[in-house]
Amino acid sequence: MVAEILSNHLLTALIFLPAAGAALMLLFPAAQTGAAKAFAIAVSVAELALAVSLWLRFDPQTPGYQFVEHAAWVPALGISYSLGIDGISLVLILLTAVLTPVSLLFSWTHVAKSERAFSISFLALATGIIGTLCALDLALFYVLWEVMLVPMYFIIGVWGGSRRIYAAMKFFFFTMAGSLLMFLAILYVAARHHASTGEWSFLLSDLTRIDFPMGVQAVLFFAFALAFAIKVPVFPLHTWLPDAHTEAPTAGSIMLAGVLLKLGVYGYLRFALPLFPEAALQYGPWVGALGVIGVVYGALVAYPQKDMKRLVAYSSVSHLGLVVVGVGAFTATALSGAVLQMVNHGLSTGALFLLVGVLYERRHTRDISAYGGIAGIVPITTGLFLVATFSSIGLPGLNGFVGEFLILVGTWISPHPWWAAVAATGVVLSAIYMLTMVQRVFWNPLVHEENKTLRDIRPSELIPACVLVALMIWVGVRPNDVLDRIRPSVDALQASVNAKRKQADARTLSGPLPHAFEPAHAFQPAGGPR
Amino acid sequence: MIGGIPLNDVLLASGALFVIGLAGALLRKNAISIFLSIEVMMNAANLALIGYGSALGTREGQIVVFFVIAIAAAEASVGLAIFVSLFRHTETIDVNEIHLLKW
Amino acid sequence: MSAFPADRIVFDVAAIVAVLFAGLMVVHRHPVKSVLAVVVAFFFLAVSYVVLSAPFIAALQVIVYAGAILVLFLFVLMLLNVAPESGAVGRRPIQAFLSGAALIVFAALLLSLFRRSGAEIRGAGASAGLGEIAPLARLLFSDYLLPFEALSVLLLAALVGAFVLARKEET
Amino acid sequence: MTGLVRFGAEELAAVLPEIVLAATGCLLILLDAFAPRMRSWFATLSLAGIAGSLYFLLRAPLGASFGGRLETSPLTSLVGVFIGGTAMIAVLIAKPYLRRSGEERGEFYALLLWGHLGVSLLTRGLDLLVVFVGVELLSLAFYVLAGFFRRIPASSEAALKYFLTGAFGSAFTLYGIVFLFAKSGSVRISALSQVGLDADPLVLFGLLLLLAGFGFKMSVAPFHAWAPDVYQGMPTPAVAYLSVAPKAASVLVLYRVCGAVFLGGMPDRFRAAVVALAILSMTLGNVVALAQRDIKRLLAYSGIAQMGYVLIALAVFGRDALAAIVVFFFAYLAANAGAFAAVAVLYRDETKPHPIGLLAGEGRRSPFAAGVLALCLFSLAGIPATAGFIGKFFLFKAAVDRGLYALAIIGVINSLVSIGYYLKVVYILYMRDSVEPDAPPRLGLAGGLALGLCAAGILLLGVFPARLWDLARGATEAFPFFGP
Amino acid sequence: MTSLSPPLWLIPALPLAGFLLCLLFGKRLGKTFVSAVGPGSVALATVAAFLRLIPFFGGSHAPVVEKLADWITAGAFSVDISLRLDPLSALMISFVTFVGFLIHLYSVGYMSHDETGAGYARYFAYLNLFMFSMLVLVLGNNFLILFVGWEGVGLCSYLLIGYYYDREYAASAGRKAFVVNRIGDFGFLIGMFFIFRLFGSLDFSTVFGAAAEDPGRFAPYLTVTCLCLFVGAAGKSAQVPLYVWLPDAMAGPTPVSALIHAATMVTAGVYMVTRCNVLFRLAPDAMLVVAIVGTVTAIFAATIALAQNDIKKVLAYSTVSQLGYMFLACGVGAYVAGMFHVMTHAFFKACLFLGSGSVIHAMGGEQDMRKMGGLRSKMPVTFWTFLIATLALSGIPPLAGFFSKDAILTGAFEGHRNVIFGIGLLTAGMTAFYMFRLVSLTFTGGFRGTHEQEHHLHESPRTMTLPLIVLAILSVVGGWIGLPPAISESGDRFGRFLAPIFPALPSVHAETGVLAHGTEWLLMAVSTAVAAGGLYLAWTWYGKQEGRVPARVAAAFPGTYALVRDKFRIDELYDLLFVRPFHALAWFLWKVVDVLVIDGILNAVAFLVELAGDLLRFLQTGNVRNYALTFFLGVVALVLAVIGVF
Repeated sequence: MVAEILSNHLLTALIFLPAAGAALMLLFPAAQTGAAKAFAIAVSVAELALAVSLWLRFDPQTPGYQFVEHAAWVPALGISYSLGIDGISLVLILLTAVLTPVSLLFSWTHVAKSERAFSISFLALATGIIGTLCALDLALFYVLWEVMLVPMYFIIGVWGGSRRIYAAMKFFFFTMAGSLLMFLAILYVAARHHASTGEWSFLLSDLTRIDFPMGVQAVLFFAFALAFAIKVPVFPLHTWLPDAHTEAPTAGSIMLAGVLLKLGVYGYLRFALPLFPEAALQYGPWVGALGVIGVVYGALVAYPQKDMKRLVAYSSVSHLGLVVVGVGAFTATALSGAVLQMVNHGLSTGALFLLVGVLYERRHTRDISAYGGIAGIVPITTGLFLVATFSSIGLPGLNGFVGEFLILVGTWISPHPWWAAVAATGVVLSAIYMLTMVQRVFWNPLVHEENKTLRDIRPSELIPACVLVALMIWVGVRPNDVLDRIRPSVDALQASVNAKRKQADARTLSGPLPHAFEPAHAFQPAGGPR
Repeated sequence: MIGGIPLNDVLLASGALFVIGLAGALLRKNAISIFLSIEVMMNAANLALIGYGSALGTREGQIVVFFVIAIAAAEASVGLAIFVSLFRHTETIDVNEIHLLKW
Repeated sequence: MSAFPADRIVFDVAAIVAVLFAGLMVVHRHPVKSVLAVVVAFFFLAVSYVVLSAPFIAALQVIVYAGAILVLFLFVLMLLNVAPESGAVGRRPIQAFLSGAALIVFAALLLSLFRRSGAEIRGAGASAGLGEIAPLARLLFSDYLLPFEALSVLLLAALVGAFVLARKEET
Repeated sequence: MTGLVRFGAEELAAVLPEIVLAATGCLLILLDAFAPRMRSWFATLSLAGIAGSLYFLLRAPLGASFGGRLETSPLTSLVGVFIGGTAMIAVLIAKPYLRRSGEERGEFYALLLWGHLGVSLLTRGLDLLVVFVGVELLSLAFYVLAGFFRRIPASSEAALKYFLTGAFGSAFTLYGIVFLFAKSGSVRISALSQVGLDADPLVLFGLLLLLAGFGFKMSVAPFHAWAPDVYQGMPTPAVAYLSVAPKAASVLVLYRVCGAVFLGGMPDRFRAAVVALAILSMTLGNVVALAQRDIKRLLAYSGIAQMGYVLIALAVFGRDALAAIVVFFFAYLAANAGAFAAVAVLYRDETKPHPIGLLAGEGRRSPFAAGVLALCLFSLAGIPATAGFIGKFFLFKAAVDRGLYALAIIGVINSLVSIGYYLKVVYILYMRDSVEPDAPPRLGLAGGLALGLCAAGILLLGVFPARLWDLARGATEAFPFFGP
Repeated sequence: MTSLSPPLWLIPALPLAGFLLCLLFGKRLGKTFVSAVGPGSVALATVAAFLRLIPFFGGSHAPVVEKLADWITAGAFSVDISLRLDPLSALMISFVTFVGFLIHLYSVGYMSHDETGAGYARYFAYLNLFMFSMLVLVLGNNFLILFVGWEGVGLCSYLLIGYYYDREYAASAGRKAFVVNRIGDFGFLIGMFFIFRLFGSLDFSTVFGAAAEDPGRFAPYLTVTCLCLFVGAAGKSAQVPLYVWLPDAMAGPTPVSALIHAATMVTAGVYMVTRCNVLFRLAPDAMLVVAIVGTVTAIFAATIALAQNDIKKVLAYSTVSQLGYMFLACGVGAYVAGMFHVMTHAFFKACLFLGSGSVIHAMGGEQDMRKMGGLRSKMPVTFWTFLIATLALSGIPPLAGFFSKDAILTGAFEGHRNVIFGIGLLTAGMTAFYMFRLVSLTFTGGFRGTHEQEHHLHESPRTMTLPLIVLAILSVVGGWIGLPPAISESGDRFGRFLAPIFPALPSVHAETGVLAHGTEWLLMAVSTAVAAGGLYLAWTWYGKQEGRVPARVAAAFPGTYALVRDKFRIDELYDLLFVRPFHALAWFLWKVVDVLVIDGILNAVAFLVELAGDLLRFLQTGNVRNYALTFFLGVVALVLAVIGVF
């Protein structure tokens, strides 16, 4: 039975294991918080185990969807419960599965009230996220996409900081605002499919077959892109992020920055691109341009921040801007880089939030000026923080560099090389703001008395941090372990889109740079020799 | 023509009554008068029903009127009871004075 | 027959009086007097019913309406000895203005509607037999049995309701 | 057609549900008068009555009886189940509520049942007279229920306002019926299906008056004004019923009449009017709800807004839309009735108003009720995986399918606004610290049952909507009237 | 490959292991452990390196590539982890490992005063990590691996400059170093992008091979490519305008300055340019730029050095100046000379820094030369080694510096870059001058410091003096492997050794004719004379007359003097031009764009909706007549809308 599920319904198991755990925890007596927390962590670890087995059983060679499941949900409307993953979803799923136990473990000592509900929210969140990553039916996708909001809303609003309610509401509103338009767009697409074929269906594979006139496509693309852009978030729709990150509890910030933001990009890749390729082609440059703006803008705004989490939050804006640039460039290299960079950002920013959390739990302030010179007091925290910092500013040997470099070089060989040129300034800017923070927090003379007695990192904090650092090094040294799994999906994506693009080649491959710049084999749309 | 009576006359009368009742309902202040005006409106309807019924040569008009009158009676009893029970609290049935529930 | 038959005279007079008294009800400040005005109005409506060959309804009108209902009104008025209204319109100018305007528009609409309707319906001459009671009764207890029974429930509900609301407060 | 109708076995079978209701009502009155000690059983008895009437409704032979005045069809059965469910929930809410406020009397249940009878006539009547009597029965019963707590001024005032506006509204309804009668020469709805009527100003006028009258019952702006005040003053269980069942019945009636008249589909100007009402209702309801301090008023305005969504489906005017309405109302039942049930549980003192602030911290103090309330609010807000989302989903799908894009967009913008106040309540529940000193009353079986049922309904319908949709869609296939 | 010649990866791997050991266990296992592991690992690396090099030196100098693994493969882009041993990298690792080892050794003594084991372990961990990165840098077989090392050494320099993290200026200096380097790296990145877009690969042999094969195809775009690369080089090797970080970098411990900021890391730029000589040679304009920047840097830094009083600052600016010299060499096409100077400079500049370190050690941390003097007697070893190194730097034959510097000047002269040659010559004189000023002020005359300082003066321990001696010896003999043809036709073993990395380029017409010996002799004589002149002047002014003349000069031109003493106030200028505007922009974007505009608009919308609600709710007057009216109005409106007026 179980074996059968694990073999044929692995994704279902993956999605509903946390939900089941959460449901079970409702039965726990509210008093026994310890048991509840332990149980939650156990569940999340089991989830991680499942995810790892998924990773191992995933076949990097096949480009299509794997572990596909299909069941009718609302047959009358062709809404189906259909799941499947490709490399892109795979890596994000694994990331989620890693970050969930990390968050829970970190929160072991750091949740003041109603720990049980806290753990439940996180498991529910995991279900939502992973479900979103597996859904191949637009209706199902939308449902899960929205479901995620609720636990996150509670996580921010109940366990957050002083302005938590404002932040929670802002978070909910922004995301809702985007997705509601997308909701209508989905309905429209389905209705179109119904009109043309007489069949109701919300399956991605069916809906991609429709050809929309350019005008319609533009509108629909806008509706989708808006929803995803808000989630990413792309400038100028980013202002919910700093508040949400700052006010959310540490674990919440980890999940938020680690995974939720990625879903914007993921949605763009998985749905917006295949559904509306021409529009994506026509407005892709705008997307990329916004990404570029995001890179510089986020970095600049991050610099003067006084609040550590806020600074990291703006750095996220910058990093995800870079990811968006990669998506906009749409060369195989840049796309792979973008996907990889999502993982990297999840790890490094997650670690940063975690370590900021470590300090916050001791001093109950995130104000940079409240620290300084504590490197000697909390050496381990400092060391880990340094690693995370350098991963985040893209030091070779750590994960950040690989993604960053791939995106930039991939963009450089795209029609828009100058994006890369501008975006590369992020290399300098990130160093400026991150190292300034590091200096003002860890270096410099130790002025505040209360910092002299800071307790260094606890095991329950150290373990998750070390896990993240280990992953950073792993991805930094052996990025191909990840890239190999991404590659076929990226190629397939490109192929599918390029196939639908009218005279795509002419447009993708002639750039502003002189022709002689084009290296012979970068001409291949799927990119590069195997 | 109903007998010798042009339908128009009937309808005009009905319309006049309805509008008058409406005016009363909108302009009077004490609940009873308002309700009274509403009764007038219903009678306007009755008149029109009778008129149409006769004009179309069907009894349904009268039947409906029969029901309306009965309902009106029922409404009256309940309504007046409501006024009374409210009066116990407010000592008035001037609707301008009755705005505990608002906004 | 002549252009101006007797029953038309009767109807018009009755209708006009009814309308006049109804208007009196609206303008009259003193509730009791306005009830009385309505009594008169309803009585004359009954008269017009008669000429519209609906004697049964006429009877109901007098007995139930002019009789029972309005008397009930009077009772309640006495019970609560409601004071005459003072300056009904004056203190609510907006209400008054909007009402007035809307009323005029509405009246105009009704007028125009009735004109065409009155013109287009050519009554079937067989209005004579409509007055008899027996067929009415038969209809009530056959075709209209369902609403009739529903009506009984409604009356029961009204009865209980009135009782619930009006009974003395006990424990 | 005037062939005299005999009251035969099939008539009996058809009307048995109503008879059961009426009889149960009478029984309750008698018991209350002569066996007051049995009062604690009244709720159970009423439930039995409703259940019985449902049973007979589902057993009743399909087709029109009483000379085509009473319909028994899959649709009426489905709607019957819906309103029956509403009534049961209301009774369940009423039980502890009345007990607490020392008003546990037979009359309450009796009137509830009779009002329910009226609604059932609304849903089944194929004859404007029956419909009118049904409306009046409903109204009378609820006038009284509004004023049921005579000790409480607010209650009496609610009664007064409901009564005056209600009577006013039914005068218009009646006048509308007159015009329809004038053209068709009969009060049967089917008689309206004559060529040419859909263009006739007189008929349109009548229809509009009906639209106003039933719009009033649905509390659609601008005929909504009574709702907030009445909901606030009325005993909560009654509100739970009034705010759900009659609205559905009214839409159904409107659908019937419009369906009968508009053989060639809804004329554009009429549709435009309905659309205007929808937009006005959504916008006004949502925007004003943002400013509400009293939970019952807030729910009233939310209801106004929700009826705006329903009107979207009326504007779409088709079988899918009708089915969508049915599904929507099942969702609405679970969410709205559930919300009122939670309100009835969470507020201690009926004599006082129900400020939202009082809910602060309940999330931790009475987790179950608060949880259900939150769930209901999310459902009303249309968050996926709840019934509310499903309801909206079908509505908007119908609109988009019909090409009413602007309306749909306004709709979603509105539901974005609505999130503002729904979430406000949620965060007060969970993210504020408690202000009320004494703990909430213990949750009884009945209350718990009501809450549990609603929550279960929300989640079940939210996750497995297929069955209900198929039922609704199938039922509408048999819908008597429709153009081509 | 015999067991005696280890695989290339072992050479960087050993310091890496040392790094991990020190980092993880150093604190717990204490100083002795660290002192063993830190220098030990480097010593082993050195051994490994030489085991590998000796056969290489002997045998054919054919490049060896050892691929370890694929690293990144994505789309069109693919690069692997592979190391390369060819004359250039061989040269580099030879002196990097060796000098590195000496400095590790020196550090054992120098850092001994560090009371906490933690700091000590940290120091050696970083130092080992640096060795690792540096070796990866020079061994890398493609631009990306090179870049890995490139960034790695940047990181280590950041960490080591900020070693005294609780001193704000040290922390800031570290940050400054990293950021400025990053600006260079930005250029480097773009350069790599160009290269990838041009050649579709980042692999050295592929790129250079393709370029050498078909220069015509790529030439037009190589200028910009090379300029971008050079920006990187300028950042790393502290060239104008990016040199500003190096002087501040002296905030780190002195051995660090010796190793990173004199001997090895800062020369990475030169190494990279030389590595890319094929591309540069195909882009003459770029080379001209390199030459000019180098020259300007050389003279500019030398000028500043004239007026510094901090012993390490003088050396720092001297380093900048010498680096300029090396780029000058590259710019005029004398890559061999450039590399030659890189090596010799590594010897004597390391020696100088270590010497100064020994001085500072003795002076208890004092770095101001005006408070020193007469140390010659107190610390003879330091003095003599220092003197030798100074002479070497000044280019006095037959010491190492003479040959390398002379080779550079010759190259400039051969390339008909006369202006550059002239400036180079002048710089040589100035170098001699400020170096001897340094020596005079520090070691001759009477002691000018406080009493307890004088009491505390002592020669440094063996671990410190030993490296000094070794380096001094190297500063003497180091130059003899690259004798100019004039002295011995076959003397330029160095040049011949490096020759393979300068493939002939068809398109580039080699018009650098060989000079007649006479001219060469002349050049040597001139440069020697200039150096000697500088020496003499400094000696007389500062050694004999205790600096009265310069004082008068300074008094005569106070403005100019202040300007020079304040390093031409370049930092202040940058602060004005870049730092402040950056702050302002950031604040503007945050406070105005983010908070005011974006959030402002959104909150405004939200507020307006709420406000509408707050106003509209008052329509609900509570007066039932109004309700009736609204109902009625609604009806009228409906009717008018649908039926209209007729």
